[in-house]
Amino acid sequence: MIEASFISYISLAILLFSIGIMGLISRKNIFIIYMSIELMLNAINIIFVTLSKYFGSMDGQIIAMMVMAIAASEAAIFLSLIVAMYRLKHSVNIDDFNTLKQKDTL
Amino acid sequence: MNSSLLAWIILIPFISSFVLGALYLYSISIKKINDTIFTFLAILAPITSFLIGVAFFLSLKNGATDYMYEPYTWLGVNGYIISMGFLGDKLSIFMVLFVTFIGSTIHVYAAGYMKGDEGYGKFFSYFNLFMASMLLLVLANSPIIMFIGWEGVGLCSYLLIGFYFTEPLNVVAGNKAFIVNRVGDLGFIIGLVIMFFYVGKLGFDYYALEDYISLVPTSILTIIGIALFVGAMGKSAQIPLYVWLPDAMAGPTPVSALIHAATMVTAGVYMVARFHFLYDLIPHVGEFMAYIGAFSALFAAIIAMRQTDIKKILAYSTISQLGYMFIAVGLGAYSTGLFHVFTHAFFKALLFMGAGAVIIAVGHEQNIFKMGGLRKKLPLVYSVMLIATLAISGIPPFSGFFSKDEILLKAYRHHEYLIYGIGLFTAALTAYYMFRLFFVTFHGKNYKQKEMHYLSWSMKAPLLVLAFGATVAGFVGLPEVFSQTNLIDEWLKAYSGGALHVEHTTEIMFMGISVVVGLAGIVVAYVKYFKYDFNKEIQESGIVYNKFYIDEVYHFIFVRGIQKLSRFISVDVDDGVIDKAVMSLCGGFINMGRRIGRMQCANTRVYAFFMLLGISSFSLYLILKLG
Amino acid sequence: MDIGLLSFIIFLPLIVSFILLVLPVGMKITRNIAFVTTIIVFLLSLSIFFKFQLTDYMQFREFHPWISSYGIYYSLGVDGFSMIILMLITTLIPLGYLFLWKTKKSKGYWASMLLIQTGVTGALLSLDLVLFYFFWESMLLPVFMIIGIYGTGNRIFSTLKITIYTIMGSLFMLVSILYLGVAFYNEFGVWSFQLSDLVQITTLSNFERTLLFFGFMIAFAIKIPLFPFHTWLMQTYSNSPTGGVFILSAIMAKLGIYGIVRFVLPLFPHQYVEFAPYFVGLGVFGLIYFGIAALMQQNIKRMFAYSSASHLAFITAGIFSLNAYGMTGAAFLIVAHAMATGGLFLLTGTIEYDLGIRSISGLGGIAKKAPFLTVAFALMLLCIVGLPGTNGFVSELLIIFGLFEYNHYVGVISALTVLVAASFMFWLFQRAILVKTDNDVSKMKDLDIKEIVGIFGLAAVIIAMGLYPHWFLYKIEPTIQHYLVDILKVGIGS
Amino acid sequence: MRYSEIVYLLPLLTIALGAVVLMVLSTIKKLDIKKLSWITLAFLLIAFGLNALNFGYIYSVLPFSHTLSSMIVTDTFAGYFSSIIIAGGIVTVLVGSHYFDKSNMLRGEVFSLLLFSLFGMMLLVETDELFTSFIALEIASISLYVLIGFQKNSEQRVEGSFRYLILGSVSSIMLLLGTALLYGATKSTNIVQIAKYISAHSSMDMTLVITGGTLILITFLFKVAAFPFQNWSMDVYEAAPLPITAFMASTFKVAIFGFILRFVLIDFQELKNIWSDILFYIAILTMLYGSFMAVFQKSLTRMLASSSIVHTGYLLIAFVSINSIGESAATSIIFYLIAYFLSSMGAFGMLSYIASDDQLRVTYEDFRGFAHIRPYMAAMMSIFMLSLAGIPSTIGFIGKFYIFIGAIEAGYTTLALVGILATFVSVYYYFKLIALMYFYPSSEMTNVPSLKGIPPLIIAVMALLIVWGGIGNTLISYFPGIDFLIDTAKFAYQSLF
Repeated sequence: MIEASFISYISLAILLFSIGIMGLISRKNIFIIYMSIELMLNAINIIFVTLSKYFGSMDGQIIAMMVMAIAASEAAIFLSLIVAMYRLKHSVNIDDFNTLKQKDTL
Repeated sequence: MNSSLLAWIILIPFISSFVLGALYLYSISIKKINDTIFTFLAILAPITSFLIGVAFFLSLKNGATDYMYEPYTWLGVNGYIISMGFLGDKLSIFMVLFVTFIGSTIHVYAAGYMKGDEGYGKFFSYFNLFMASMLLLVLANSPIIMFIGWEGVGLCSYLLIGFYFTEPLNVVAGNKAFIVNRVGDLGFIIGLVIMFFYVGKLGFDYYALEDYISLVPTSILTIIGIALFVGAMGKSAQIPLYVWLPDAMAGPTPVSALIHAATMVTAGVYMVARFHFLYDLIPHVGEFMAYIGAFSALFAAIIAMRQTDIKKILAYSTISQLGYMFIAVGLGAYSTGLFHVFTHAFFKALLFMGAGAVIIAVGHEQNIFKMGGLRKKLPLVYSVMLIATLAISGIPPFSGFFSKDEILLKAYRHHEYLIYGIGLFTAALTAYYMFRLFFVTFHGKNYKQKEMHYLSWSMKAPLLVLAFGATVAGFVGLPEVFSQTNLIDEWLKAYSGGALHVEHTTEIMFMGISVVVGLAGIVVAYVKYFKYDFNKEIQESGIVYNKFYIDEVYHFIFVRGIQKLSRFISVDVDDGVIDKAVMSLCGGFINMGRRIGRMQCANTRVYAFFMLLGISSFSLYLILKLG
Repeated sequence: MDIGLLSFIIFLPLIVSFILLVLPVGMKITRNIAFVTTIIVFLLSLSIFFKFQLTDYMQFREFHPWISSYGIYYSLGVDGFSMIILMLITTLIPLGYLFLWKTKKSKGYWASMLLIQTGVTGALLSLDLVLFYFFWESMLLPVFMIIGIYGTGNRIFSTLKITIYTIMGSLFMLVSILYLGVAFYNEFGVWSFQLSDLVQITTLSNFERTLLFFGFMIAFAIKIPLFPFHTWLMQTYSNSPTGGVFILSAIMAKLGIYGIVRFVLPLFPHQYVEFAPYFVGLGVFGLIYFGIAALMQQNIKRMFAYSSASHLAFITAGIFSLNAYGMTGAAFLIVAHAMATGGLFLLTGTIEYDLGIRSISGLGGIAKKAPFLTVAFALMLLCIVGLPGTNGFVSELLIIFGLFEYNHYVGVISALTVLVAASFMFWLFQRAILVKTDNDVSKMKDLDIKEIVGIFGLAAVIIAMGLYPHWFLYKIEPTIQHYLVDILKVGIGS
Repeated sequence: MRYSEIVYLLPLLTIALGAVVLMVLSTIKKLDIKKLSWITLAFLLIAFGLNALNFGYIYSVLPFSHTLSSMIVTDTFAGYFSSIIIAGGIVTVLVGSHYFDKSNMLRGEVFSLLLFSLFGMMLLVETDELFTSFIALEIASISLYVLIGFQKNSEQRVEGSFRYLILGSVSSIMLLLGTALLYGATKSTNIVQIAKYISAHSSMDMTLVITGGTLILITFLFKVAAFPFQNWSMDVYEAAPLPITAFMASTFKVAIFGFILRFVLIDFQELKNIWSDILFYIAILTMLYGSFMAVFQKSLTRMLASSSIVHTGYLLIAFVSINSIGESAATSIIFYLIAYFLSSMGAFGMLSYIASDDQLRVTYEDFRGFAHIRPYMAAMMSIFMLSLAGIPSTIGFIGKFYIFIGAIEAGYTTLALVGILATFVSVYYYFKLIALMYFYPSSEMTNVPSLKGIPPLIIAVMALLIVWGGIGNTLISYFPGIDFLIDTAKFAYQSLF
């Protein structure tokens, strides 16, 4: 029983992680990209929590809590940067931001 | 006698040259020095050398053995040693004597000829350097030391031809002389190297070479012989390397007299005689040499017939006479060849000095068709020129007759009838063109009257001395029919190539033929040119006048060819291929960078995609690795 | 820690140079002090020459640990071969100063010249390969500066080109050095980059040795330069200032040859013998190829560049001839050519200084204005041409001997050297110096007394070496024999 | 519990305290940038001094192992890296103070963020627990994101910061994922525990462990900008304020290497062969990519950014060689890190100093004839370039020497050859700058700060260190030279076990 649910949880994590990665490279909206990253972090959180449950120790759960905290601090940076970017370009399309493009290419 | 004096024969002119050169530089850049000092220093050197030479001569005559002086080891590599050494044997002292003697007279002559010239001191510096080099060439005891002198004379020849170096033509002529000589030297060096390789390690002086040369296989000896002869061709202006000599007449006339007639050009003959032990073993090479000599003699004589420049005629006649010498040495009659060297030195120096006097007198005009009727104005020059012309034409009792006749006789006796025939025919041509020169210069009619320049005594006195020499020099080598003792053959016994006994009647008959042939040439010249009318302007032209276009052909093949090749290498190959390849490799790298630079497109999603690719490749790698 | 004579010779210029750079002194004082320094170094090296003993051992050894974790030592020494080159360098550099005296360059120029001296003498005297590499690359920097700052024409491009070209070569050498060090470590368990240690390596396969051999050779081939690595040379020479080109041609190119003899030969005797035919061929080919190319050059320096390349190819052929004649001749030609070509570049520099940069067709008639210069020029030129009586002849003759002994045909072809140099050199002399042309050369001044003393002193040495070569050669004889008997025989034996 | 163990934690705590103190102080308007920088410097110097107390011998302590559950280890290795990191902070503050002062956009929080970032880095090299390392990495990174994008009205800065943020987060996630997998496999996130597990179960299937390790390796490769994770670095280096770029390029790289060395050397002693093949190609591609990028750049910042990719490639050579020659390869990495730290810090620092007045994009062309206005600065810049190019008589040469000899010793001659090739290309772009500075007569540069004050002094000291490190101690035997650096690097390595 525990085996089956373990596989399911891990599968869920893999699914979420994959969605995150796909979102990262296929979406243009800055917010969605940010959410994809959060999704990936949470997928790993699920792994940690599942493992913690599976091993019967609290380590993984604690780690998950702390990852959330870190995700929160990242979110702060993300959101403030998004605000700054919108102010500059009035756009949330990631492809609009390419001032650092390499010059003198062939 | 102390053998170290041998070195002084060379050192005295060398030091003199050095001092003169330094003084000259001092004189032109700091403070003018009187010409008298130059004259004194200059003439002292050859005379001193001559006197030392005489002392050696007397000592050798009294039965002293050969003098050998080796002051120091010149080079010692790998245990084999080449010494700086000087050899005073009969041959070298013989050469020393006539080189220094003729040299001294020409020094005196030059003191008059070059008077007032801007480069007076320089001239004598070069001249004495030439003397030193020539004496080194002669006195060296090994081929390598000889080569030092050999090249030294070439250098002096270059310097003196280009003496008036501001004129392009002179320098070009000098360059040509040097380069063509270098072609010869190439042969010489190759011969030398091969010789060193095969026998030199046993000792590289002439004695050792003579002892061991027979150890070398004949095929190698043939190569050595030919290679050395190529050197001789260059220096002694034989076909095909003769082209420099006529141009060399660009130098001052004393130079032509001393270097390009009397001494340096005979170095080739001397060298062959020096290596007689080698050439004795390879008679076929000798024969080749003789043929080259014969053809050179003929060819040069033909060209000389139509030339108008007095010095060029003499230059071609020099080539022609050198051809005779090579006939002799080629056939093993070294002493005969050297005899001709000896007599030729006198009459040819005389001819050149006479020509020089004429040129000076008429104000630096060299075209004989612009002279004419100089007999009355220059009686002394006229008479010495007559003597010299007769001598070269082979009219007895003048010196040229004896030596030339002996050469022809030797050729006949070696059953080289073709050579004999060519020699005889050339003798006729020689008489013809020399008298053509003589008649046109001194006789003729309707010539223009010219302002005459004064000839100083220092120019005239040497003419007399040499005229005397040109008259009597032949008597040192009287043929058997007249005298039991041929002084030259006696002195150079080792080089006489074995006595060739000839019946007296035959000998006289041959002499008669020679004389008749020579006279025939003179008669033709007389008829054509004795009363030459200077009013009718004839322009010499045609293939002979243009020297068979040999110069042009050489120029086209070698000079143009190499220039084209040079451009091809430096422009097409170096810049066009190699450098371009290198640079386009670099440029290609940079362009490649520019192309790859497009990856830096500042698109976050693309960057993420690359990351993903990286992660995927890692995954793939792990799958492969872990199975 | 005691400081030996060799260290003093190497580092005195460096120290003086730094002091001069830091102190606020003017150009003139810098120049004078620099000159005095080179004279001191010259005297020191003279004392080495006289104290030098007739053996094949390394003498005046200095040996201190430097980077001990990798067994890198500060290791110096002199044998016959490096001694004559040391003499050459320390003699030529003060001479160069005499000629560069009047050029109004800034003090950086003189300081750089001192740095170059440190670099070249250091590379010459190092017996540790890493130390050698250290100096070998370091000496490039001051040259880079001198050419780049004081050069003419497209100098920046050519400076970058020479730098990149030579560094490329030396990096390959670096890899080879490291590889050898590792091989030594694997075999003996200790690190060392001493030449005397590295020659003992036995574990390397033939293939590895061949690759390493070429790793070294490419560095030296670029420096010398050998065909086809020569294209940097022409541009660099024509764009360099006199001092730079003087150093490059007279000294640095010779170090390439030196490197082959010092390092490649003992390290890879088998490969040295195995590939000798190719290098002899390359040398003789280069001799003729560069010689012909020199003929039609319009720029004097470019012509001398080709001429140098031609001679250096010949020297290369000499050192690969595998016998005493060729090697002695090569050693001697290094000296002869350095002197002559150095002298020629200095004289050309004076012409350039007075008249500005001109092509050959823009010159002419200099002889009348400057007789001393002309005589000096002629003497140097005769040495290049290899006229007997100069040291050029002795060395060329020996190399021809050596090559003939190596292979008869090659020997015969190499004799063409007597023809090749003569043709372009005399033609140049005719057009640039002698013949009067319409060009205005009125600004041409003759050499001053310093220059006369310097150049004629050099000429005197050239002639003395030509007339009495043995006195100069006998000291390197044991070294050459050592190379032949102890090292090369190993290679031939296989 | 022994309270004396606090000594080992003091440097870290000082930095953390400094960060907090400065955050508070930055709210006080009276304190201008200059004063704040002095305060920062005081904290940094104290930390450096405290760190130096333990210098010179081998030690390895788990301070307060109970309280901290052994997640922090202070050993010679950590001390060594910490001192480089703190030194990086000091140099950044000193060199950058002029820049910060001139650019009115930056405020006092910069120093606080800088110290937080330093704290993260120090923690990163001192931790032997993977999740702590994730936290440390995030602390360091997040501070850097902010530092880069601090000037929020500059499009370039914000864009660079954002890109770094996205990609950096993804890479941190990989670290976290790797940690999760290792945790899943070994039931522990402690490096030592994992190592114990691996050596105990060496015969069993290690797929999960290896996969986890690989993910951590990917994070490392991203942070050091190895191919194909390199794209961000050029943009971010260009976008960031120059002192911050210098800080990132040198100090952060040191910290990351410190972390991965500890991780790989302790955990993957037996398994590291797994990666050698792919790392081999990654090293080659990294060097090639960096070279290709660097040759055509016109902007010096971008050139230095791409050349830092090349230098990463060199370091990866040594990293690959760790397989067979652990100690000397690790030593060579540490030594090269110091060499690169000095050179790149110097070069970027010099750039930032020069650009501080007008804030213009610094290109090659801007340096035309620079040596004639500022000869000493040009000389120092040349020394940095020479050291980066690895020319003998600079420390860069010795560093390359160790790396290449290590590669050959480990049997990776090909890598050494590619490294040589990259070096050879690098000569072109480094020497181009020297050529431009010296070989052109005049300069159109305006507003170049003159050579006075602290920043040039510090840069000069670094230039001297570079030369000293390249020449070594042949003449003065008591003075620490190359051998000293090598020996301490060896101590650091040995303290790991």
